[in-house]
Amino acid sequence: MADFLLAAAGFVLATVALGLVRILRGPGDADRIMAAQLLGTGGIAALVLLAEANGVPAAVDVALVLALLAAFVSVAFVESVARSTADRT
Amino acid sequence: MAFDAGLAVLVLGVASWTIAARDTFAAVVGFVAYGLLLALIWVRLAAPDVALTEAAIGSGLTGGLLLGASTRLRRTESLAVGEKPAAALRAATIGLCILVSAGLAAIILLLPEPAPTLAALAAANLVATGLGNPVTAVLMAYRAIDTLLEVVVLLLSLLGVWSLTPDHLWGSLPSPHYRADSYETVTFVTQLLAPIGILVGIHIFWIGSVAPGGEFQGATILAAMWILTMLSGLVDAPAVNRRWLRLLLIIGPVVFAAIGLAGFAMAGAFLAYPTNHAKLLILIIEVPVTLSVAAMLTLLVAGPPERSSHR
Amino acid sequence: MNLVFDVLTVLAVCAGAFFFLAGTIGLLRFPDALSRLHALTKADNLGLGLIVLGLLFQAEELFVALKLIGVWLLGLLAAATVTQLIARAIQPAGLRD
Amino acid sequence: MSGAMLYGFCSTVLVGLGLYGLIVHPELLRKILAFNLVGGGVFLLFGVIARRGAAIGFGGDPVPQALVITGLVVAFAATALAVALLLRLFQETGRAILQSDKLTDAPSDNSQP
Repeated sequence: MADFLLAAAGFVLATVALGLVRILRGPGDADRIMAAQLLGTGGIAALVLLAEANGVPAAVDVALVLALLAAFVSVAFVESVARSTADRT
Repeated sequence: MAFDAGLAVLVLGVASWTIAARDTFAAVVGFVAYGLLLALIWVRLAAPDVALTEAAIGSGLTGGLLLGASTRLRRTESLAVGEKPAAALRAATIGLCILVSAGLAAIILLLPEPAPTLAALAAANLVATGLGNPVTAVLMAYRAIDTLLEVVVLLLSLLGVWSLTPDHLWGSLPSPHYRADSYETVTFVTQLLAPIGILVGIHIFWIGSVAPGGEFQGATILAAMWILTMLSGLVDAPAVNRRWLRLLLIIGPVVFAAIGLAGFAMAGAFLAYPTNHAKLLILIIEVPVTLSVAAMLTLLVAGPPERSSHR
Repeated sequence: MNLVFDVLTVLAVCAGAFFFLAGTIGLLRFPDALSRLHALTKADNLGLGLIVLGLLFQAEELFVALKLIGVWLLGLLAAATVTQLIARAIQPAGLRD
Repeated sequence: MSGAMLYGFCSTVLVGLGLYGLIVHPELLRKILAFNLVGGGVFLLFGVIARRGAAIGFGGDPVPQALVITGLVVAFAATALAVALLLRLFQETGRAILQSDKLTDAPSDNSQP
């Protein structure tokens, strides 16, 4: 079971890493935030999978903190993008 | 093993992107992703305490801070185009960096075998501290002086930030990503998230005695929630000359130092805890330290005072 | 009983991984930002949700299970916020409000 | 090669990459960012050393792990101070980059003006 979960974590990470190409390509900040959001969710999924696979239950706490701060960073992201577009116009 | 290799390649790719990106905002996005991947690596290295800290401070709080700064500096970016160093200098830099990397790699290859470890010592004295988490024991008992100084460093850097205030604005309000009109979505999310976040912060702080977690991780989450309420405009930042704020900032280090000094009377040395009461004393230190550190982190992100009145 | 739970875990985690794949492909291939947003939400909500569901079958303590559900709910909240705010930000200025 | 060693080499490359960014980027915010990248690499090196010290049921030596936690907090404090200095510089001068002394090519060095 552990091997399967580890493989699943690797698969999810590899997939969302592909999505990171969007950060590279853009074109807009919105796409960059989307790619970061996808990586954040993927990272959280990989963490809960790792928690079970490695037998480190504390990794669920890490995932919890990450999910919490993902929401925080997203708000900061959007606020700062909104601010910079407001500055430009 | 394949998983580790993939993760290592991924983190190197994201790091390269952070260095190579043309747009600073995009580089900061890369940096947040870098922190997230490092948190995963820390779990793989069996260091969940560090993973928590990395996720909270390394990725979350630092990311928020740099995002704010990158938006403020966005207009200056075009000026930097003509300032790229010459190709020869860049090539020399690459050489230097490869040299440094190779040196470090050599050190890793030459690490002594078997690896020296203090794990046995840390475990042997764990009972005396009444704690179940060896990392917390190192932070709060064996090397408590480091942790005391760390809190002092945070306070000093906050003083450094505040000392950048222009004279006429002294005693006014810091301005974190100030927005006059906030989206109602942000207000809603904050109202939902902040109570949950405070609960999770206290949980992470509390379990630190027996499981991964602790005061700095808990304090970071509390700080993030405070910043969130400021971002959404629900709560205004406090003026830096408020007495309650000053008290909140120093209560942690003061209690820590006071109990440290009392160690002379109780156990014969600075920051020594008498047996049987170690855990109680550590708890008495940790609660105010957590509150102070949360306030320091929040105000460090908020920056120096910038506006004289409430919005 | 364990075997049944294991099979359920494998099924749910595989389904979750599939939605991550679908979301990523959508993010890369869809032509405009709004439809890319649509693809993203599938990975966020269903992908993470199904993986958490799969792991719930393996959870030994109630508290761990509750934390897992908490992770998913927080993930949902973050995703919903970002989606909402991005959708607003990329709307043509004239259409706003 | 064990997983820990793999991350060890990863950390050395991270330090090199960060150092390159620190030297080459003229924008000060990018320098701060690169500095944090170096920090991540150094902390990871500590993590590998901690992992090698796994003993008596612990996944790693708790002492280096505690050092890294302290280091992460101090690195944040330093970053916050650097960002505040940078924003103040921007307020005062309208610049956020390191300009070379001469406007011709071949910038002499990258030290602070």
